[in-house]
This record gives sequence, structure tokens and C-alpha cells, in this order.
Amino acid sequence: MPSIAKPTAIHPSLHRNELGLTIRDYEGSMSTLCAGCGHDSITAAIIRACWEISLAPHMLAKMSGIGCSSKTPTYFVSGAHGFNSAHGRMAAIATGASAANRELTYIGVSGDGDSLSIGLGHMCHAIRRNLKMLYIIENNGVYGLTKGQFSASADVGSKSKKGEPNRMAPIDSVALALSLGATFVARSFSGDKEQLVPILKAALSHRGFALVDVVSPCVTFNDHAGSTKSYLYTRNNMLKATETDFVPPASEILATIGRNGAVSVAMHDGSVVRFKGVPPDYDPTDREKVLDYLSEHHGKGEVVTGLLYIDESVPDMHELNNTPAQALAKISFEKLCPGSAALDALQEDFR
Amino acid sequence: MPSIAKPTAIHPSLHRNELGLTIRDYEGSMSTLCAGCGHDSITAAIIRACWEISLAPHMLAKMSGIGCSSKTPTYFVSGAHGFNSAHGRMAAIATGASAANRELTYIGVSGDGDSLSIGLGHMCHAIRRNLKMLYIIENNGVYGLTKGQFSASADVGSKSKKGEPNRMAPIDSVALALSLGATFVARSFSGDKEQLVPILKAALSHRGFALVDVVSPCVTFNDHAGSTKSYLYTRNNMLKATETDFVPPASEILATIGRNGAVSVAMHDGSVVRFKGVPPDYDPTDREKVLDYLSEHHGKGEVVTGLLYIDESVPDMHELNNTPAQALAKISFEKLCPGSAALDALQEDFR
Amino acid sequence: MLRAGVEKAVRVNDFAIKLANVNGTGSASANGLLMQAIFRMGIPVSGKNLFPSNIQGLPTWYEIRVNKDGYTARALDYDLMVAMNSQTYERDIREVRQGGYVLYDSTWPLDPHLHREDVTFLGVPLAAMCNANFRESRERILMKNIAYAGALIAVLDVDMGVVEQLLDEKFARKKALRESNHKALHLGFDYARQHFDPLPFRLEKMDANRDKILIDGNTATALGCLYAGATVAAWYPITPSTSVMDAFTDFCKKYRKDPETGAMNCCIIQAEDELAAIGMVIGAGWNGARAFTSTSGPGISLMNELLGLAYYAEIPAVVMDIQRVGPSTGMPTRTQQGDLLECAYASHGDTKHICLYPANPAECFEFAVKSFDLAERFQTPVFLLSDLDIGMNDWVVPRLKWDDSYRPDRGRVLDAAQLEQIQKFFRYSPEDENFVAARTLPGVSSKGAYFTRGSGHSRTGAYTEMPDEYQEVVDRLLRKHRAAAKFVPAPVIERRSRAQFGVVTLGGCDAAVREALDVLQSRGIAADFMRIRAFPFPESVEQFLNDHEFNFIVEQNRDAQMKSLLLLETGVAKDKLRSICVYGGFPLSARRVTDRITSQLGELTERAVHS
Amino acid sequence: MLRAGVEKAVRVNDFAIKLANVNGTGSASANGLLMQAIFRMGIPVSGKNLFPSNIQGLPTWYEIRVNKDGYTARALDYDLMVAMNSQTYERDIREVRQGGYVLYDSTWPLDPHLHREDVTFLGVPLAAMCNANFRESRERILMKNIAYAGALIAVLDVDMGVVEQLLDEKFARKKALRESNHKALHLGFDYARQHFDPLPFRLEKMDANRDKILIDGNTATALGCLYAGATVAAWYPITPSTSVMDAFTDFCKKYRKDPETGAMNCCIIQAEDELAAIGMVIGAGWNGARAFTSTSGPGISLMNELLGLAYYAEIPAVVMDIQRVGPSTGMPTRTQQGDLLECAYASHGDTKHICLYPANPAECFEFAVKSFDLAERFQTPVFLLSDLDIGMNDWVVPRLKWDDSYRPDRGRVLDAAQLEQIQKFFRYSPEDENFVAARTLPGVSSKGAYFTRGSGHSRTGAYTEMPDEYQEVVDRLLRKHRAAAKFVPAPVIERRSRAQFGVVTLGGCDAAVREALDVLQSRGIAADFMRIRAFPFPESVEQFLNDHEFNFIVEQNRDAQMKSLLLLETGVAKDKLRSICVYGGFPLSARRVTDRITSQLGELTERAVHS
Ligand SMILES: Cc1ncc(C[n+]2csc(CCOP(=O)(O)OP(=O)(O)O)c2C)c(N)n1
Ligand SMILES: Cc1ncc(C[n+]2csc(CCOP(=O)(O)OP(=O)(O)O)c2C)c(N)n1
Ligand code: SF4
Ligand code: SF4
Ligand SMILES: [Mg+2]
Ligand SMILES: [Mg+2]
Repeated sequence: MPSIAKPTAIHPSLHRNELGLTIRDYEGSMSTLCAGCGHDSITAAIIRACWEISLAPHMLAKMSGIGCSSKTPTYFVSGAHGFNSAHGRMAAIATGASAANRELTYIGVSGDGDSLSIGLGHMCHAIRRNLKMLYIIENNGVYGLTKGQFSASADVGSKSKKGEPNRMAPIDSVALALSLGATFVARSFSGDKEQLVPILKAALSHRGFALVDVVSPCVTFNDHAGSTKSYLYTRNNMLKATETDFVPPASEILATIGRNGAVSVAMHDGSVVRFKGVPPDYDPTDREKVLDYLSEHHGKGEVVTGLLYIDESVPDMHELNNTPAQALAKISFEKLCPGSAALDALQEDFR
Repeated sequence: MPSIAKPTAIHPSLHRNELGLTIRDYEGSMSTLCAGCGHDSITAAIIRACWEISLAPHMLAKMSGIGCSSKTPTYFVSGAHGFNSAHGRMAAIATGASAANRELTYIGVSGDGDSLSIGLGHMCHAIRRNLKMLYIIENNGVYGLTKGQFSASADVGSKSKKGEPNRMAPIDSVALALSLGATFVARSFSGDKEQLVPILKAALSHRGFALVDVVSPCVTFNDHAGSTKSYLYTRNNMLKATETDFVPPASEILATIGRNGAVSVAMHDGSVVRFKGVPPDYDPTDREKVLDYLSEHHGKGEVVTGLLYIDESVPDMHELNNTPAQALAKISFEKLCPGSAALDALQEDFR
Repeated sequence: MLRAGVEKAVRVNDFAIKLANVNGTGSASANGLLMQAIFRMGIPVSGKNLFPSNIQGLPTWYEIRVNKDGYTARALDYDLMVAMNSQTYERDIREVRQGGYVLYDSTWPLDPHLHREDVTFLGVPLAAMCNANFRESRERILMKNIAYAGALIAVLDVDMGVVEQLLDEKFARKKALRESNHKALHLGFDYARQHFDPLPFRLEKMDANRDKILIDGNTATALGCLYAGATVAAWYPITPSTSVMDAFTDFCKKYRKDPETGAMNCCIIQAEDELAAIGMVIGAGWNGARAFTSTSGPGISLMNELLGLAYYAEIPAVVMDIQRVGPSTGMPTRTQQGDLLECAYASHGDTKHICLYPANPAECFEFAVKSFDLAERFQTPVFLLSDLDIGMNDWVVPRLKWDDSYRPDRGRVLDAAQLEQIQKFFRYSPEDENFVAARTLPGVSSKGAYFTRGSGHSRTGAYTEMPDEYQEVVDRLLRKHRAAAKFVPAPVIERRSRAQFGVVTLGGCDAAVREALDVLQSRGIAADFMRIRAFPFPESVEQFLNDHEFNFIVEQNRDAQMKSLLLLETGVAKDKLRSICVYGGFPLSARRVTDRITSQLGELTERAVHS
Repeated sequence: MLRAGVEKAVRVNDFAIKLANVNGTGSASANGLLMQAIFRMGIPVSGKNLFPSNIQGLPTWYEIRVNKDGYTARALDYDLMVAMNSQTYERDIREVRQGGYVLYDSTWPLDPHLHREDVTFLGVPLAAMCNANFRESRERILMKNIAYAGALIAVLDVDMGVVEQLLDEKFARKKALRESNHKALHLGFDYARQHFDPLPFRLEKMDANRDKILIDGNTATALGCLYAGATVAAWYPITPSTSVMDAFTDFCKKYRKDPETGAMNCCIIQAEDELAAIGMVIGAGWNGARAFTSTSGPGISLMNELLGLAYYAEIPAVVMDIQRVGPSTGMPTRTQQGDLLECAYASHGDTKHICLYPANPAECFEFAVKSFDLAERFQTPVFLLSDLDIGMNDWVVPRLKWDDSYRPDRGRVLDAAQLEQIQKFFRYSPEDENFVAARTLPGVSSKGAYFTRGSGHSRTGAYTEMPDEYQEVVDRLLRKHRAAAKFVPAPVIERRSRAQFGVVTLGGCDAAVREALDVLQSRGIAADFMRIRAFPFPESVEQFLNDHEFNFIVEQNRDAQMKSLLLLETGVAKDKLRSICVYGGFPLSARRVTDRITSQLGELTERAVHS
């Protein structure tokens, strides 16, 4: 048939998770992205992570802005509500959604254009609020949907399809987030599901805002020679600073200290993130060290990946606001409305 | 008389600068800010700096957003055009203004609300473009003009006038700018003109975007005990990391290495910034070291001030765009319009 | 209720005073004290605060109008000027009516050129007295205000008992301050009693305010949000809307703390900007919370894009627009009704929104509640268009009432059980008689899961780029908007016998227009009155307009925005609508209206004669 | 120019074909090739690209209408469907007119249920042929398109010489590609010649395009900006406006490189968002550069606040709004005229803007230049409202002309010498006969220095919060806007004898409406035609409307936005205006207009009979 068949996020596994669901139950509708687009691999990783942690589909809220990346929430967990909102505003909308219902799990999917240009302010302030959500930047260095303009994450010297080099310094979401006090910062590669899935699972357990920047090549506009966001470039220059295992709450924890100074971090919800293969001088709980490590390797042109920094000690937006454990949207009206007697009493102040 | 007299930025000096102007020629209209407002001291420092470097008033463009801070361009250099624009948009407007006329000197005055909330994205992108301008954040930790709400620069634990502590992590413009690759970053205190004036002069000579964050207490809403942006707190916790001398282009340079490892930085325009009293391990041209230093002292609750980082090697927006030396706004129409013959020729492509 | 045409020797409870101050000197509390005292004396009164967009040092005025017949729109003739600001002496003294009075600080002599033969100057050595009696310079400044209040109490016959009581309440926990206030008050009072004859106008206790309260619109709006059960509020500070959120925050502290857990049953977020604020409201509305933001013109402009999203994706959102003078930054501390068109049609593409137009704080309370009901029932943004005059001035209004049987109208939201019963859930169909389809909330059931989008979608909620599917949805949206006309507050209509034409207004113009109609009536010109309270317009709006040969539309903007809306959204012929626009930024006064109606009527007659 | 009523045996140069493809498969170049070849044959032709908001894999269509009489609005009856997308077979085959043809890829058999008795199926084994002749999978896909183009060339009698020439030009530097194209072309050509009889419609060379070019509106707009001397461009990517800036960038590379210094005489900035883009334009305009942005609906919404600033502070700014379907994200690749009201009144408070409405690329060029002149003369934002249909489709238009004596109208800008001559410079006075005051540019002279602000200001430019001072300025702004009516493009008016009513339209509806009027005329219904080209409306607009008992306003939005503007901004009575709104997102076709006019006329007659 003459139309191009799209890769659907299908996994052969028929294993069932704790909820009795197979991985197919976490799929969405068929992708309409370009064949080979990195974003589709991230979709697959999200599907796997949600399945593995046995997230109840209806308890997930999928948030996005506008862009190829922002389309992807249609392609996973069709049993969850999704909100493909407006360009750059996802963080703000997710903030309000979370304010109304903290019981849900929030996965936001954004692009480098969506997050680092038009939506930059909102993302920074969501970090500041330590909004509890998994925030994924599907980072391809370009605006995919509007056909290949450089985004703010394009590296100096990275070439456009036409061959013109970008000359402005990139905004590195990882460095930015760290400087803003972000409490969970990771970078991965759409081509490395092994690394990505455990990161996503850890992020979903994080107490606050979990930024996961995933290099996700745009095969149509930014996968050529000269691009620093291509499959080839990323594969060749990727440095795995950390590898992680995610141990869910119920499991028995074997907090072994690995060879290269492995560490375990106990998550707020009782799960554990186990770092394997951490470099000797690396401590994912020490912001300064992480920054030093990053800038050192960044200087060498390396794309440092892994769960890079984690801090479970900072309260999230709800804790800061002392909201109840129950979703605000579910609080009964009787509790919210002071009633006529109170109004009468109050009005004595207005005389 | 019953009305409150306002401090006008009057300086007794009748010395004349190279242009034959006295410092009074650099004044503006009378301030309408609260008596004692830190912003007025910054105004005075700007006046002095402009006078000392003999800036031709009409070659200055004064840009601002909205806020008490953003009102201040009225109070200095009344011989210059000013643009009190819209809340948060100054950086964008200055970018366009500079694009049109690179021959002018741009001084932007903003507030912490104007720059770190509503205008955050624009400021970050102006940094990314290395827009040649002096960008001052008059940082008081609150929204002055709207009566004292916390701004994004309010420190954790800093108390409002009513006594309520801020609980969210601040956005530190200095750390942020450094992480974005800013090429000139300074922090000072409105109460320390000695330190501030040379910084402003250096900033006005800088090749690109010069961020000068000035702690500037709001006497009306944020100068009480418990505030970390009060006069008292700042005086008590201020750490002068560097002190600088600005040596204009024509002067003879004596690049002495001072006691604590003083350094001199040659500016793109031929002037020199001489750092005096730099701590032993401090190098204002080494971003990593600066970041380390900052976070170390920030951890101790110190307000690190001085010209903190400088890099004259990065081209500014105009250099990146290869615009002519002359203002684009002045290019003659004849040069801009290809004319009818070219149009005829070109249209062969549209057949 | 005709206004007394003849001036009596001593006018009781019928005069206006204006107090000219420098802002940041603490005059607000002295002025408020006077206002509140008069209110407590049971006399109809209004206070208008005309303050600068500045924190300290610029001119600020406070106007008090006392009127036993209840006409409390802004007066333009001042019987007494309290001139405390030397920068504005000239203008202030000029504004006093012939035969009026000027009270000033006689510590310094008044410049002779300021003298007027036709007014009486009452000099009180306020600074001198305060300097002699208080030590701290800040206290000296503050107490001068209380001292002039004391003098006014003397010359106007304010009930000193009421004033002392008010001070007792205010400074219940601040004894020293209570002392100083007492002292300063009596300095002024005693001086005035000793030096001045009684004025030809004065106060006398009445009983007009028994069931009234003194409240500003923003506080009332916040109270409405509290009572409506709003739990999420997101905002960015902007004058004159900030006090909505300040009040909501205070109310929440008092009423929303869970007695068992200590948790706060609300989440109030100071957003990074207005784009974020409306985004948060939309996110919360999507998730089923009653959510609102408060802002002013510049914020509405910034919210434009997301308002279109909420309209098109059908998400409830409530926006309190406390209007100020535009365009652009405009005059942040002046009042206007300049956002009517912007709000009615906010966003690119074809959009129409529900707008409510309260006239006073009592309606702010009522309409705030209503706005949430409408937003949820019609799954769409709802604007409450208040303004600086309503929002930030204290108004005397009837006590607010609350019906404990009120339950929020959550609109069509399917719960898990309802979802079970249907075959398959489609977000945008089937629609009910009001063209509203049921929605579902996240977290309830996978069966209700759907994908919300601002991009083209069909009635099922699926993505579409096909004309017919797209059109089906936007056509329904149009019908839905029209259907809301039956649910919004009906206009207030008052007919007079032998009315010659209609006079239509909205919002805070109410009092001035009513007064104007009474004045006109007293001159033999009778007109019917209609105050529009919402868009889309209920049928009665069009009916009223058509019932009259012509109608004056009185509003506070340059471009006749309400008249424009009426033109576009009713079938009424153009020549039935005449415009009276007053938009300088101060609250409307009756004289502006009578003058303009009279002159337009003159033109009409002239034209009739000549044709 | 009546359309032939009777269909001849073989229709020459009068038919429509539609090509159904999958996007991202390279069909665009094959379709463009056909279109361009027909153009070069001198035949009136139009091509409409109906593409999805997606990069790869979704349905996309291309429509070519050939009409010797020059009717090139979108056709709705397709004589031939090239069905290359199996996902949409069903719908596509349904759309062919009775007696029409379907060309499809017969490599796979067509599902029997798709069969239609009344059309002829032309199967070409495209995939099979290409698989046999090309090796790379991408090439196989691409060449299938060229192969069907070859088949069409055969059945439609496209001049093969012209096609080969076009390929030579296109692949002048890519020999291998030229080869493949040649091969594929002839695969299809030969197959068709061997297997199919001639169709009852075909092409024949004409000479209608001698002075014409084939250009899209966005390229023409960019060219206008280049010729107007724009030096600063700031933008944020958004469909369908992106190609304005792409083209401007390309033109600048070619024409703006200083031959001496190698510097670029322009600064094109990809902004971080639309708020920044318009901010940059305003900053540049303030500084005296001709500056513009290009965007679409969502961008306009985001620019709302700063547009009010530019209006109020009186700063030139040019905004190219390439409209797409709203509200919200809407349908980014569909066309609409949905931002008319949003642009006319953009921003909170009282604002009115100048808007230009080009109908085709030639006017895009002309009006783009004009927009800078107007922006500078009136010191205000100017919108050029194009749309996706005009902007992104290739149109056959008269060759663009340039008058070398053109000099930019910079409006009233005082230079140093002029400043010397005046006593004192005030920014907002004195005004000229168009209510414009002189401005000064930074960097010229301290004497011209002033403080620009979006806050309240007086005629001198000083900050004010006083009603009269504020009002003086905004009243002048209103007059200034009205004055611009004399300077904007006048409407295009065409009268017919014995016209019974007026038909009014704007922008890209032009061709369809004209064709509709011809069709109606052929049915004995005569109507006058007016195409509005700008707001504020020149007097002739009102005149035309008043000259007719009633007028149909044909436009592409749901809410009759142009009709609304006419209602609000002219004195025309309501009952003179009737609305025809077509807003599904595809370019307008004449039949939609004739049908709607006919049915409304029917209703009118019926009403007349019954009353
Ligand atoms: C307000 C607004 N401006 C511009 C656009 C056009 N637009 C759609 S997606 C996009 C950028 C997408 O880039 P990115 O976020 O990196 O996503 P990607 O497609 O690369 O995954 C833009 C500019 C829009 N939809 N809305
Ligand atoms: C779009 C918009 N939103 C809100 C405001 C109201 N506003 C004016 S100034 C200001 C904040 C000022 O804070 P900052 O920038 O820190 O300046 P400061 O007054 O403290 O010097 C705000 C929110 C506005 N003018 N425009
Ligand atoms: S254009 Fe790029 S980002 Fe978009 S779907 Fe295609 S490959 Fe992915
Ligand atoms: S409010 Fe604060 S920031 Fe504003 S003028 Fe007064 S002291 Fe300065
Ligand atoms: Mg991207
Ligand atoms: Mg501040």
C-alpha cells in the first residue's frame, strides 16, 4: 500500500503488572510522527516505565504544549486523560492541574522549543515551586513541527540541514535547572531505553519536579552530519555518568556500595534509586560536584547522561502550601463554604 | 511645607568631563520614589558613571519595563531618550532597539519582578544573544510598585512585612546568568556607590550583555528585620569578592598584579578593568571557579558582590549577525531597495 | 426622590468634601475614619479615593459625598476642600464651589495668589500643633491627618462618640497609638471649635444604614469566591486587582483551615506572569476545581491566547477583570470600562465569552458566585468585569445574604457510575438543550479518558482537519454561548411614566445614571432606565432597546464598547443607540450624564426642527 | 466573461483535478511541476495545497484548476482524481464528479467496494514500475510521484517540452536526480499513452500568462518588506507565516549584503516567542528602523499587550498576520479570515489599528510596502492580514512592478536641524492635519530627547493621571485613526448594470466571489461587487453599502467579523448587511457563494411575499 506504515508502540510482552495490565494497556493511538523520530522511542520508554511501576492509567494526567514532542501524549496510555495545550504553557497548566488534584501522577512532555524558548519562564518557575511532576524535554535541537529552525538548545557550531552553523550559546536545560535549584535532573538519549526507563521510573517517584532531558533526534530536520543532536553524534559522544536501578517501595533494598562509589537514594515515597557505576568523584546528591563534573565534560564535547542529581529533601508545591492530602477538587462544598451564619458574623467587620 | 521633599540626584560637583559637561547635565527629573529607596542611589551611581565616562547624553538610550525600578530612567540623563515600556518586556524591546541602532549605548533598568518573573524568558534570551547593553536589576526581593509581594529573588526564610517567611527557592540572577553563558556578571549594593560606579563603567564598556544585579532595599516594603534584602542585612552580610578600577581606553595602563592575585582584563573597546583585592583562588575570567566561589559563600549566607565574571571573547548580537558598523536605521534607502531592474530579473524565477 | 432644588440655610446631610493629600503620608486612615464614622451615623455616604500610581509623594485625593436621599455618585461640586498638599493648592482651591470652604494647614501662610474672595479659608496650624505635641517625625506627619480629621469632626458635626469608638476598635491592641490618635484628634477638634463658626452644612444622625455594610468590591469579590467554593486561585499582582487576592488569602486563612488536619483547603499561587496565571486556572478547571484569577487590562491582553484555548477546549475558568484606564499601562489607579470588547471576544479566531458586569460590591459578591456556576455549566471562561471604582472604593451596600441551600452548579460532569452506564464516552457529544456536552475528570475512570486539545477536533473529541467536523463543533459553541443568555443576570429595568427614551448603562455608572435620571425628571424629562448586567444579552435587553425610540448608552470608555456590543449582538437598529462616553478615569458623576443627555436632546430637537 | 453553460465534447483548458497523497512522500514537487508546466503553457491555472499539520504520514491534497476564462478559485467538482493515498481512497473517489476519472496505483488491486459505475478508473502500476526501475526505497517513493505526473502529462496533454525544461532548470546542478526524474516521468507517460484513451478534457497552449508570475503570498510579502527597506525583522516560527521570514532571509542574503564591507544590511532575529518578537519590532521602530514581524493568530493573541503599547505610545510597527483557522491552535494548515476583529481592536482599553487586506500575492507585495509607509506616517501598528491560502499557495498574478522613484514615507521625524529651529520639542504636539505629531529618534540630539511611555501622558509627553490631559491624547488617537482612511487602499468596486444588490468581500475570497457574480449574472441576477482592502474604511466603502438596498458580506469566519467591523465603523444601517460566512478551512469556491446568495435571496422573496 502506498502510505507509509507508522511504528506503533507495540511490545510483544503479555506479562501482567501488579494491576494485571499488560504493556499494551499502556499504549496509545498510533504515532503520526516521522518514521524513526526519536520521540517515538521516548514514548515507548514512558509506556514501559508506567507499566513497570503499575501506574493505574486513570490516575495519570498527560500534559503537553505544542510541537511534535507535545503530540506524543496521544501515543501512550490511552486510558489516561491528556491535555495537549498551547505552545509553551504546559508547565503553567500542569501547575494548576496539580493544584486541583495532587492525587494524580503528572507526566509532561515538551520540546526544546516549547520549554527553552516560549515556555522558559514557566518551566523555571515550576522548578522553583518544585511542582511534583515528571517533566520530559524531548530535545532535538530544532523546532520539528515548524520545520527545522534552530531551537535554543542547539549547540554552537551545530549545523542546520542547509549547512549553516548555529552561533549562539545553547541553553542547557540541565545546567539551568541545577542553577535554579531543581531537585531531580537527568539527561538521557532516546536511543538508550536501558538507561531511560529506570530514570523515568525514579522521576515518577520523586518528591518534586523531575526534569528529564532526553536527546531525541529529529530524523527529518536534524539528523545530518554536522548536527550535534543526531543519532550518530549522540551515540559517539554520549557519556554515561550514572546508571540507575529503580527499586519500588515494597521491594527489599540491598544498598550495596558499588565499585565506583555507587550510592543509593531513598525516595520520599519509600522507593530507592540505586546508582550503579558512578564515577569516583561523582555524587548525585551534591549539586556543586555535579555542576563541576558537567562543565568539565561539557568542555570536552561530551553529552553527559544519566540521573545526574537528586534531592529528596525539598518539599513540593503542595507541602509548601500545606494543602490537604486529598485533591482540592474533591473537597466537599460543605467544607469550603462558611455558610450564612459566618457571613453574618463576618459582616460586623464591614460596619 | 507639608509635602515630603524628595531627594533629587544632585551632586555639588561642577567639574566638567571630556565633553565639557558637569554631573548635573546627567541628571533627570526629580525622583518620585519613596525617600530612602535604594533605587535612587543606583540612579545616582548611573549618573556618576555616565558622567565619568563622558557619555554623550543623546547617544544613550534608557530602557525599562514597569515597576518602581523601571521608573528610574526618568531620573537620570534627561538629555537621552527613554523608553518605559511594559512589564517584563524591556529586554525584548532593547533587543529590537539595538538591532536598529547599534551606535547607541543601552542602559536597561529592571526590577527583580520585571526580570525574574514576567520577563525571565526575555532576559535569558538577551543573555544568549549577548546583546550589548548594561542590564541592571534593582533587586529588592519584592514587587515594590504593587505593594510588597515577594519576588522570585526573595530568599528562603526571608520574611514579609507581615512576618510571613518565603518558602520557595530564589532565582539568583547571578547564578542563572552564569549558567546561561553570560559574559559579564556583577552584583553590588545600592548603598555602596564606591563599588557600584566602577562596575557600571566597566559594564558600559563590555562587548556584550552586562548583567549588574544591585541589591536595592525597598524601604517601604522590605527593609524590616527578617528581610534578607534590607539595608542592615545586606551591609552585615555583604562580601566584596572583587573591587575594580575602570581605566578608560585612552589612559595608560599599569597592569600590576595586586596583592591577592589582582588581574586586569582588557576590554574589547580598549579600556581595561583592573581587579583589586581579588581573593587568592578567585579568577573573574574562569566561570567554574566563580560558580564554585559563589556557591561556597552563598552557602554561608553571604551576599557576594563585585564584578564577578567577565569574558570579552564572545561576539555580541551584531557581530553574530554581521550587521554593518553603522546603525541599520541610518542605512540609506538606496542601499536597501534593489530597484525595479532587480525585481524584473528576479521574477524570472517565478515563472 | 427628587433632589432638593432650593438650598436651605443649613444643609443637613447633603454636601461633598474633598481631601487633598500627598500619598504615603498616612492620610488614608484619617479619611477612612471620617467616612466610616458618617456611615455609622446612619447617613448615606460614599468615599472615592483618587490615588496615584506611586508609593509615596504624589498627589492623592479623597472625596466624601453625604446625601440623605442616597445619591452617592461622585460629586463635582465641593462644599469643603481639605487642602493638605501644597503642590496642588492651586487646583484644589479652584475646585471649591462658590461659597464653599477651604481647610488648610496654617502653619505656613497661604500664598496670596491662592486667595479667593468667594470661599472661606479655615486655617488650622496642623504641623505646628503636631510638632509641638509629637516627637517622632513619622508620627508628626501621620498625626497631622488625624488632627485635620478632628477639625472636620468639629465643623461637620461628626459624632465624636462614634469616632472614639472606631478608634477603640482599630487600636484595640495598640494602646500607644490609640493615645496619639486621641490626642491628635482633639488638637484639631478643639482648635476648630474655638476658632470657627458652624458651617452652613452639617451632619445629623439618620437610620439609613441599619442593613448596610461598608465594603469594597474586591473584598466582596473575594468573598464570593470563598463562598462559591473556589479552591485554586492563581494570579499576578496588578493594580487595581491585587486586593481581590489579598482578601481571598485572608478569608482562606480564616475559613479554609481544616480544623482537623490544619491543612489549607485552597491553593493560592502567585504566578510568574498572567500567562501562567490563566494557565493555572485552566489546568485546575480541567481537573474539576473551581479556579479563578484576578487581573486588569494588561493581564487580559496577556491571557488572550489561553482564553481561546479554554473557549475552544471547553474548560471552565473564571477571570476577575478589575478594569483600569487603558490602553497599555495607561493610568493604573484610574477607573474605566475599557475592556468590554476585549473580554467579550478575547483571543484570535471566532470566540465569544460570558461576561458579568456588577455595579457595586454587593453584586460583586453575587456575580462572583454566579461566575463559577456559569463557567462550569457552560464549560467556558467567564469574566467578571469590575473596575477600580467598584473594586477599591468602600461602598455602602445592603448586607450580603447567603442561602445555605445553595449548591454549586458543576455542570455536566460524568462520574464513574454514569460512565459505566454509557456505551462509549465522547467529549463533545451528545449535547444537552444548552448545547453543552458532558465532560469527565481525570482520576475517575479510564472509560472517561479523552485527549483535550486546542487544535481542531470533532464532536467525538478526535483530532480533525476536516471542515465539516470542525464546523460542527464551533457552530455548537456559538449556540452554547447564546444559550447562556437565559442563565446570566437579567438587566435591571426601571420604567417611568411617559418616558421619552431609554437610558442604558452598566457597572459602576449605576448610581450616577440613576441620579441623572432623577435630575432630568425634575426638569420634566422622563426616561426609562436599564442596567445591563451580562453578556450574552438576555432577550429583555433587546426588548427594552426596541421599546424606545432611542436610547442613550452611558459608559466609561472612549469607543462606546457596550454600544458596540449591543449593535453586534442584538437585532436593534443603529439609530436607536446613542452614545455617552465618559472616560477620563474618575468615577462618573450625575452632572456629566445630565449635561450630555441634555445637549444631545437639544441637538435632536434642533435637527427635528430643521428637517 | 460568462462561463460556458454547455459542456462541449472535449473541454479545453477548463477542468479541475485533485491529487490525494500522503505527506512527507515528496508529492509536492510533482504537483508543483504540473502546476508550473500548465502556467508556462500560458493557461490560467491555480493550485491549492491542502496539507496537514504534520511532517510525515498524513493525508494531503493538491488541487489544480485550469480555466481559460481565468476563474481560478477553488473548484469543488473534480474531473480527475489522482488517488495516491489508500487511507483516503474512499473519500477521494467519492469526490470525483459524475463522468470523471480516477487515476490510481494499480500495483495493488482496488478494493471492490470502492468501485463507482459513473467514473472511469485509470490504473497505473506506479509502485511496480518504480520498484522495477529504482533501487533506493526513498527514491522509489519519490519517483512514484514523478511517474504519476508523467501519466497526467500524457492524459492531459501537458507540453512535455515545457516539463523537461522545468526539470532541466530545477536539477541544473543535480544530474543524477535529473536522470531519475526523466526516467520516472516517462515510465508514467509511456504507460498512460499506451493504455488510456484521450480524456474529454485537456490542455492547449494559450498566451494568458505573458505578463504573469507564479508566486505565493508569503514570498511576495517578504519581497515587499525587502523593497520597502525593512531592516529589522523579528519573528517566532508559526505556520503558515514561517515562509514570510524564510523568504525575507533568502532575499536579504541576495540583496542586502553590502558589496564593500560584506556586512548584512538587515537584522533578522528568531525571537524566543511572539511577545519578544513584537517587542523587538517596537524597539526597532522606536529607533527609526522599518521593522516587522510575521505571525499567525496565536501570535497575535500573545502580542496583544505590546500592540496596545505601540498604539498608545505611537510607535510604528508592522505585523504580517498570515491567518489560519482558530480558535486556539485550531487547524494550523487550514485557511480562515478569523483575526479581523482581533487585529482591528487588539489590546485592552480603547484601541483601533490600521489593517490591510490583500487578496493575492501581488497585493501582498504592494500592501507590504504600503504598511511601512502607513506605520511610519501614522506612528502606529499596521496589520497586513493575509492568510494561509494567499500566503502558502502559488498564485498566478501580474508581474510585480516597482517604481524607482518610490521613497519611503518616514512620517514626521524631526532631524537635528529641524530641532534646532523649534523652541522646545514636545512629543505629542503640535499635531498636523492628520492628527500626527512629530517624533524624534534617539541618537540625534538631546533637544529631541523625551520619555516614551505606555502610561498616561499629556500632549507634551509628560506623565499624567489627569482626565483632561489623558483624554486630549486618546481623542487625538481616535481622530488619527480616522484620518488614515484617506491613505489606505481604496476598495475595489465593480458595478454591473441593473445590479439588484451589493456583494462585499475581502482578501482571498476575491476570485470565488467574482466568479460567483458572473455565474449569478448568467442566471439573470446582477450584483455590484466591492472588495474592501483596508480598515479604517475609506468613505467609498460606506457609500457603496448605502447605494444598495442590501449587501452580502462574504467572508471566511464564523462570526461575520468584517460585517461586524462595517456595522461598528460605518454609519450603514443594519438591515443593509447580510452575512455569508464560509469557515471550514479550505479556500473559498464560487459555488458556496452562489448557493448561499441564491438561498438568501429566496428567503427574502418569500418573506416579501408573505408580508
Ligand atoms: C503561540 C505559538 N507560536 C508558535 C507556534 C508554532 N509552533 C508549533 S510547534 C513549535 C515549535 C516546536 O518545537 P519543539 O517544542 O522543540 O518541538 P518539536 O516539534 O521539535 O518536538 C512552534 C514554534 C504555536 N503553535 N503557537
Ligand atoms: C502585565 C502586567 N502585569 C502586572 C503589572 C503590575 N506591576 C507593575 S510593577 C510590578 C512589579 C514590580 O516589581 P519589580 O519589577 O521588582 O520592581 P520594583 O517595583 O520592586 O522596583 C507589577 C506586577 C503590570 N504593570 N503589567
Ligand atoms: S519533524 Fe522531526 S521531531 Fe517532528 S516527527 Fe518528524 S522527526 Fe520527529
Ligand atoms: S515602594 Fe519600595 S521600591 Fe518602590 S519606591 Fe518605595 S521604597 Fe522604592
Ligand atoms: Mg524540538
Ligand atoms: Mg522589586
